Amino acid sequence: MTEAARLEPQVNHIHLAKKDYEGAESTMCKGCGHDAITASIITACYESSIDPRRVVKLSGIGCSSKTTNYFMNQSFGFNGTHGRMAALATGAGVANHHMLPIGVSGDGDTASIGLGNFAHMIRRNLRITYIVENNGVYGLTKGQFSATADKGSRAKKGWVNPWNAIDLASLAILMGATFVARSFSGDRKQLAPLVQAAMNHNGTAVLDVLSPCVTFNNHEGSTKSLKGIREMKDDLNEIDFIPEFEPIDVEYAPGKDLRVRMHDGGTVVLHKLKDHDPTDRVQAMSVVEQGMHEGKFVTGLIYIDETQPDFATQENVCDTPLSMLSEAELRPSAKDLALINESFMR
Amino acid sequence: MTEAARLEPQVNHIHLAKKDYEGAESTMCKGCGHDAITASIITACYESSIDPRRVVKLSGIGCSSKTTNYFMNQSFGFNGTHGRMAALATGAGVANHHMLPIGVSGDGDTASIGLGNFAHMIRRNLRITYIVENNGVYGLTKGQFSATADKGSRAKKGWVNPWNAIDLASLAILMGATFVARSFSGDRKQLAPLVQAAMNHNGTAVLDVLSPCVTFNNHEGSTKSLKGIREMKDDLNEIDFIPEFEPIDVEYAPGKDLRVRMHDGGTVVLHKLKDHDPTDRVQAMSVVEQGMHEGKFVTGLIYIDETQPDFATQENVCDTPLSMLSEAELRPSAKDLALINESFMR
Amino acid sequence: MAEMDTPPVNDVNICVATANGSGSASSNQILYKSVFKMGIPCSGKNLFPSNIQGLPTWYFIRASEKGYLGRKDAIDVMVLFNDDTLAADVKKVRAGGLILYDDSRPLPPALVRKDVSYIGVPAENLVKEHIKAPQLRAKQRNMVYVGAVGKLFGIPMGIMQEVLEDTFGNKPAVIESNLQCIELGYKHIEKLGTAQDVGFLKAVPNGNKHKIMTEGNTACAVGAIFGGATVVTWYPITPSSSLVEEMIERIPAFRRDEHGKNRYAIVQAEDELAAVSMLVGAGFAGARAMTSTAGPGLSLMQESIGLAYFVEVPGVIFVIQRGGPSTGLPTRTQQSDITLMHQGSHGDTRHIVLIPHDNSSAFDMAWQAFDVADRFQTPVFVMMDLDLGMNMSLSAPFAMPDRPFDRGKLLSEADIKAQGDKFSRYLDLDGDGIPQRTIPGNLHPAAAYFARGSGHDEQARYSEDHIVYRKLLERLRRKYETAREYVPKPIVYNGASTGMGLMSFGSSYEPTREARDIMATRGKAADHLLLRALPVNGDVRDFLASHKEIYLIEQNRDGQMTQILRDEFPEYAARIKPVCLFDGMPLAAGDIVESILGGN
Amino acid sequence: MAEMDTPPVNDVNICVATANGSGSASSNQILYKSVFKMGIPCSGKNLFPSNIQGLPTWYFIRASEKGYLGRKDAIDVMVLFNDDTLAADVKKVRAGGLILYDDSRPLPPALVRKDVSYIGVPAENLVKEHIKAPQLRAKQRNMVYVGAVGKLFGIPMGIMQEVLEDTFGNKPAVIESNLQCIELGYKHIEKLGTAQDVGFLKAVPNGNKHKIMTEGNTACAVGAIFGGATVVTWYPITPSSSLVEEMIERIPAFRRDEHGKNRYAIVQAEDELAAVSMLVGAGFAGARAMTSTAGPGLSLMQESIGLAYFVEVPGVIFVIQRGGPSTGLPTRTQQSDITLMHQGSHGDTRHIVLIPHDNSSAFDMAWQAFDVADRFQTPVFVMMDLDLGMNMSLSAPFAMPDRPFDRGKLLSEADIKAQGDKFSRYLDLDGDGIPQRTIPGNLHPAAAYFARGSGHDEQARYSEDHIVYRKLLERLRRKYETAREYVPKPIVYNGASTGMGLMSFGSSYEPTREARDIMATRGKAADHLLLRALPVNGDVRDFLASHKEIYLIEQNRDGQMTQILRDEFPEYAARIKPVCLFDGMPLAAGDIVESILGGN
Ligand SMILES: Cc1ncc(C[n+]2csc(CCOP(=O)(O)OP(=O)(O)O)c2C)c(N)n1
Ligand SMILES: Cc1ncc(C[n+]2csc(CCOP(=O)(O)OP(=O)(O)O)c2C)c(N)n1
Ligand code: SF4
Ligand code: SF4
Ligand SMILES: [Mg+2]
Ligand SMILES: [Mg+2]
Repeated sequence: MTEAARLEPQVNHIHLAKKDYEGAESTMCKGCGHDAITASIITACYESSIDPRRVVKLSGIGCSSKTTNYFMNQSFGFNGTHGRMAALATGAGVANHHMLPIGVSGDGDTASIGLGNFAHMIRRNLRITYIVENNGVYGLTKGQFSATADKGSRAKKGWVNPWNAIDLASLAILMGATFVARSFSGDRKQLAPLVQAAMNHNGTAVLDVLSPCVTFNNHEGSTKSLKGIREMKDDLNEIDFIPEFEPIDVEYAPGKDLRVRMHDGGTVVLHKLKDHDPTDRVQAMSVVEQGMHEGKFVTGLIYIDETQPDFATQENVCDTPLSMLSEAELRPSAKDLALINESFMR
Repeated sequence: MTEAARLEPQVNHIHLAKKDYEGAESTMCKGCGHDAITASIITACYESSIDPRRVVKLSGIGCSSKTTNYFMNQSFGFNGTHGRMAALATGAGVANHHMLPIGVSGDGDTASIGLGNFAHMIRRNLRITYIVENNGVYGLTKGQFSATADKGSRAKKGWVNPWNAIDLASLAILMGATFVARSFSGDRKQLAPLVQAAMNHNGTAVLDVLSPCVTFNNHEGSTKSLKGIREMKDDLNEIDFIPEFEPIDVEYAPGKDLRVRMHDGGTVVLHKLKDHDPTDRVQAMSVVEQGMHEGKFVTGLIYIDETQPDFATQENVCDTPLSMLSEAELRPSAKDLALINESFMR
Repeated sequence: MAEMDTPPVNDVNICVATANGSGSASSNQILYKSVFKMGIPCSGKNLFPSNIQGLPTWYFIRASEKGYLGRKDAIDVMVLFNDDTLAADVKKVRAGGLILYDDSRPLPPALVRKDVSYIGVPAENLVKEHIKAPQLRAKQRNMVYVGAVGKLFGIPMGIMQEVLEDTFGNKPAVIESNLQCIELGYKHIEKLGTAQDVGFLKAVPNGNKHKIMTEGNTACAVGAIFGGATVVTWYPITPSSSLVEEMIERIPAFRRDEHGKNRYAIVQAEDELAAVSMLVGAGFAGARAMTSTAGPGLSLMQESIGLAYFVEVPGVIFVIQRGGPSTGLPTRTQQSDITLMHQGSHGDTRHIVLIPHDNSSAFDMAWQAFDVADRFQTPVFVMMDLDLGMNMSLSAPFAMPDRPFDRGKLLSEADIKAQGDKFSRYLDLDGDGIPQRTIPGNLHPAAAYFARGSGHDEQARYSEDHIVYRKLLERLRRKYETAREYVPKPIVYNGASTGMGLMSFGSSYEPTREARDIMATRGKAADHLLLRALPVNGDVRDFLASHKEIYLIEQNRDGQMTQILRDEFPEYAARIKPVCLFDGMPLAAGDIVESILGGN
Repeated sequence: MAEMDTPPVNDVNICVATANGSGSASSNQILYKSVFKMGIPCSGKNLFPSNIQGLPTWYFIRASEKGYLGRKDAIDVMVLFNDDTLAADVKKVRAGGLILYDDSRPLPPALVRKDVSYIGVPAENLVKEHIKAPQLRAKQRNMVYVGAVGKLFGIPMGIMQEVLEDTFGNKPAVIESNLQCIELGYKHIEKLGTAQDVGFLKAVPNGNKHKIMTEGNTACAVGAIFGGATVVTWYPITPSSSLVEEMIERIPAFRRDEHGKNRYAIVQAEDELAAVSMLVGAGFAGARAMTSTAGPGLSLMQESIGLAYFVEVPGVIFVIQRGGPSTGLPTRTQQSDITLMHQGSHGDTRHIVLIPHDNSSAFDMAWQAFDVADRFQTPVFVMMDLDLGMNMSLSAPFAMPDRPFDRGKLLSEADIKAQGDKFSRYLDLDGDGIPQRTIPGNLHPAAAYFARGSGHDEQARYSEDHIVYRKLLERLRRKYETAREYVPKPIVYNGASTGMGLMSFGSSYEPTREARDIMATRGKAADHLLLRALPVNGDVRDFLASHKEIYLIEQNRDGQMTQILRDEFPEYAARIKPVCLFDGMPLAAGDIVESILGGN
């Protein structure tokens, strides 16, 4: 941190300091993974010189969902109902497709109550950076299993989970997601550039981020404890994101490295650690499956497809945001009405 | 048919005639695929000598969901709300795990509004034969696209579907289903034994059955028309089901054929048409994916795992159905209550 | 009765019994529109099953020179074109009435009543004989009764032909073959020389000159387009689907920009939970957003309706009521979701409900709803029902909105600057309970706020403070009180009242109007108040105060509107007697009269 | 006031301010139970944030010899152990009251009030000095105030030790270190020799002899086990989670069969839509099924509640109300989901609601609810709220059910045989609106039926007939009327009334009882009626008839219960005046008195 701090310029490309990306004071438990993710989001937005006023923060209900309040005070935010953020974002996204939506959800929020709406949002390829702060537990309601808790995992209350975990990354790929990544709250080096890339993706970018709940799911017997995750984490690639306004001067090893130009500008540079091509959907599915099989959390950029139109494009929405259209553009004329009336006289 | 009719005995193993498996008169449109599925269910139950009084029929809302009324009049039935059959069945199944639940749903019912509950039912491996009568359209509300409509498919009203179809077979496998098959309403030879096998499976058996809606989705440009399905259908295997009470006298070619003993009795014999091992989960996922890729509907028994405990077993439910327990078994004694009261005095 | 002597003119009630999916929708339409074209006020009500093909359906065409458009109990003419329901249908026609049936096969003797007359038209045989394409026969058989009825009651062949041409515009083959069948029926009657004395239709020159005929859902669809709806979310459900489907058909004509892009988005959601959440998201983001649903969907929307109320997000929700509870009777009409609209969601809520009573007010309230929603920053319901929404009826033409969009206290960047660069999302500056509002895209540094369904203070910050919370709830209630004077006022129809008052709303209006006239002829003159919105306002209190005996006509079992009024006006609670008619049939004046005065 | 002269005995109201997750839950528990153990009636109310760690929380311990268990507005003693809220907390104590604070650091001078006394206890320093393990210090600091309060108010050290031992049973290390901290506080005060004159606690021999202390959710959990609940479905939500979690803990002791198998299933659903659908499925299949939820969950359950009502499936739904609307204040209390319970779902419904007012009635109604549900074949609500459900309070011990299970008209195979092998699922044989019922597993050939949420006739066949439908709805309403005399009756507390009546229900009962006593001392004697169920019954009408001025105490904004009563009793509607106190704080008698009589 200190080293990075010294190197960091005081303001970014749009003359904002890092603190301009901060939000209200966090009310998470000390050490909660969610706070670390917040920090990575702040870093990512700062580094990418995102204008906070162009961002809409969206979330459901849960500890995780509260965190949209803890970054970017200058952005609009909407902390909705449990499990419906995907649909809320769909409405907000189509109403004003010029805004940049960042959604934060929990594993309960997304994989339990919100599963259906999550799947259908992906199907529509809504433009959004959708971050699941995945701790395998219901934090805010004090420690029940969520649907991403691993089979055999032990809850703080002593209960043992009998059900297989839902893997959000493979589900996202199956549902047609065009950007799927997995990371760990504690790995800011991996997470921040993933968030940067996601924000420049023109479609649904799902980030399944393992994020230990230090209060209710950090004990022996839990697979989503800090220790558990560290042991099981398995990186597919190292990732760099180079914003549009910066020269691409990272090291690049042809064959081993991969460059993807993002639809909305900027470039992702991937240094492969495993033999995995993230543009191959079938491979993407199986690398995750394989990982699970071996008891590993595969992380990194798992799948990317920059060619698909996003929801607003598919809906053929006009350039002016729908929310900004004027009466002149919306209300047909008295003559139009006369014609309609006439048609009802026949 | 005539040939089969001649061979058919008048009554089955439990002395019921086929008409004893019939239900109320169908109100489907003439030629609707759903009626053909009903006929296969009747055949399957008759052939397997299922006692109708042991069956609970469950469904959601839609043309498809109405059809539980059109077979087995002597069974209990519950036509619930749109999309919630999976959860309804979970409650009914745990309340009395001795009953045999047959669920019938539509693609709208399961893949749109019911997706989340469907996925979680599978995760719990609830014992049920879950049949989706998949026509890619909302029949009962007159022809809107469902979530299984293929991209580019044209609706009767002229609209073109911009979204990728949700593939229920691969979703089921991903969610951990222990029995996944696909078939076509028009192929009773394939469908009836699949239903028989499903009924003897001790867990969630998902049958995704393509079933043309002759009224709203049977035109040029629809991929789920009778013609479309016939063209795209691609059989993985031929299937025979031999009930417990019958000798296994079908031809069997080692290497090419596969026998699976079902948990609740009876044996499935598969004659492989493709090189596919339905006990291999990863293969099962990819054979479906591959099919989609090639514009085919892969049919047959796609995946089977007879080793997993079902929901009631996993919940350690006692042998007597919960619904049949007596007051003596349920209400603790006055002494128990005194102890509880005492604990509240400290 | 007098009608038995001289057959009445332009007062005929026809019921057509057919099977679903048999093509009768078109033939009934032709018949209905022909009556309209003759200048006779008329309504066309479809009693259809929750099924696609083969189940019984009945269509009621009522021609009423006096302009009564409600259902009439007494059926003058019964067209028997469904073998499955013959026995019951024969009983439905009034004594002295007429039965028209397909005599290709003889009617079972048991179905022959002495007190009605029978006329046969061998539709099946005629069609078999004259229509070549066998696949057309089943559907076109119904056109034969159109011709027969036309001839019997005096609808000129030319008018039916015109209507056919209007309806099938550019499909000459369809027009031709349909026309052929109509003529078959027409000529058959002509040839028979049969007459009847049940009633006649006689053209009224310019009779419907300033009238339009349409369905309420269409009126709402057009109204919503004129109201500036840009984000339309929906999930199909009877009887609401046609509202959005009409929008899908109509909106492209008005909302394509110069690049061929859409100035709207219509999103078919995966379920109603998503539809309403999308609505809330779009409303928050500043779009004029709407959805349309029926009972089961409304139930599923409850949680997010409370969110919108508490976060103060505008949105318009059309509810086309059907027979509840549960799946109930999806193709029958009721007014039984009132409580769930008005007090929907958990916790204390009070929602604004606009209540059209005909097609022209449905259009008006559809566009107005967007203004009300924007002004009050809250979900606004437009309460429809199947009878209003899916049946053909007459009304005044749609009137061009008389005022520009009211986007309420929506601040632009300049607005914030003008007020000293300050903005507090939930501060009640004006004492009317309505705070100021901004939307994403407003780049003023003070514009952004954090919306949440949990407790919050005037600056939209999280708060659990009990005083902040109480004040917030009180302000929300104040907003509702402010809305009281903003929403449409009731209309009072006073006469020489005997102290009796009738109150109606929505689709109950028309039959209540008729019931009042009937009651007057029976010496029981009553005044009539039409409720047009919740919260109630205007003359309601006076009306209650000045009438000792008040009947509130409701199409539900439990008197849902009565409960609301009794609570609002406890001092008059005992005067308000609910007249609850809830069998799912479109309400008939006769039933109202009978409930109040007793059987004749 | 008199108290200033002789300090009152056993009438002390203590408020402890700490931070969430700081271990204060334990210390408050110890303090509360110690007061109980002394034989003094007492309640312990926790005002906690919707958060896991670090936000402010307050705990109210009220000792009341007279047995008033509601919250008291005037705080006698404030324990300041949360730096974040110091400034506000200092203001909360009444004039003449006492502030106990951690004087490890001096109190900012601005926080020193002249009209209260201050006593310091250097908890942080004491803990730092005496507790070796640093990770324990933060949590155990709170135990210091327990000792200090104990010493100041006269709780014997021995009693606190006993409570510690009861609480931490087999964890001697925990007992020891906690005891050490309590002693640190105790001895510090002892050493200081400080006295106070706010009040004292004095043991009452056998004072709480026939009392138990617990939380309402626990009472419901135990009651449900005694009611024979076998299928428990749930989705976690504050403040209802602890109800099912208590069942999870307790049920194995009673419901393992000889093979170690469970005579129950507790299923954590994926959401409330699933939880309630599972409930309906299990109820249909014949199990005694239940779920437990709060406002947002109740909203999501609406559709299937209507299904259960219309299909006539039994099921018990516990609703632990919290501050609405929307997410609202999840950790505050309200009674604001009444309409949504009583008239929940679209269409006409009327649901049975049982309303406990203390722990012992919560136990009773929890088991009774299963009988009521089975008898009426309908969902039954048990209306709780956060104050009742999650706060510690005294009550009579749970009484063993006085009657066997009532499974209602549930037919066995033999029953069907005995009535001539006939069975009609929806036929009202007895005129009480309640039909007979069978469940899967009944092998009689006539037993099976087809349940559906759509229209159906007496034989459970699909029907769209309007008369069949009207009769069905009328029968359902008749069933509700039958329930009127079956559900718990109100209790009337008559006195020397001046014509004024108070009505209360649920957690409003206790503070209303106290308010009535206060009002009597102010010359305004009132009678008091406790509502215990919907539909209302018994003496309610008489009570309304015999009191001219009636105040209905409700913890909601809009007078939801008032609306129901005004509709049920229109002739008395104007008499019923809602007293709406809805700020989310546990209701205090003082607020009621003030609302009715005005501030003194
Ligand atoms: C409809 C509804 N049901 C239940 C709840 C209670 N609830 C609040 S947060 C939560 C789970 C949160 O879990 P997760 O999404 O994993 O977030 P975390 O707290 O673990 O970050 C639940 C069940 C609610 N707020 N709304
Ligand atoms: C909550 C709710 N929303 C909407 C509906 C209306 N509805 C009835 S059936 C149906 C879709 C049926 O489609 P599917 O499940 O594919 O069945 P199909 O008719 O095609 O067999 C819909 C949307 C409803 N009954 N309930
Ligand atoms: S409870 Fe868990 S998820 Fe919630 S803030 Fe604490 S550590 Fe984080
Ligand atoms: S509408 Fe389609 S799905 Fe429904 S019954 Fe007719 S053919 Fe079958
Ligand atoms: Mg979580
Ligand atoms: Mg379908």
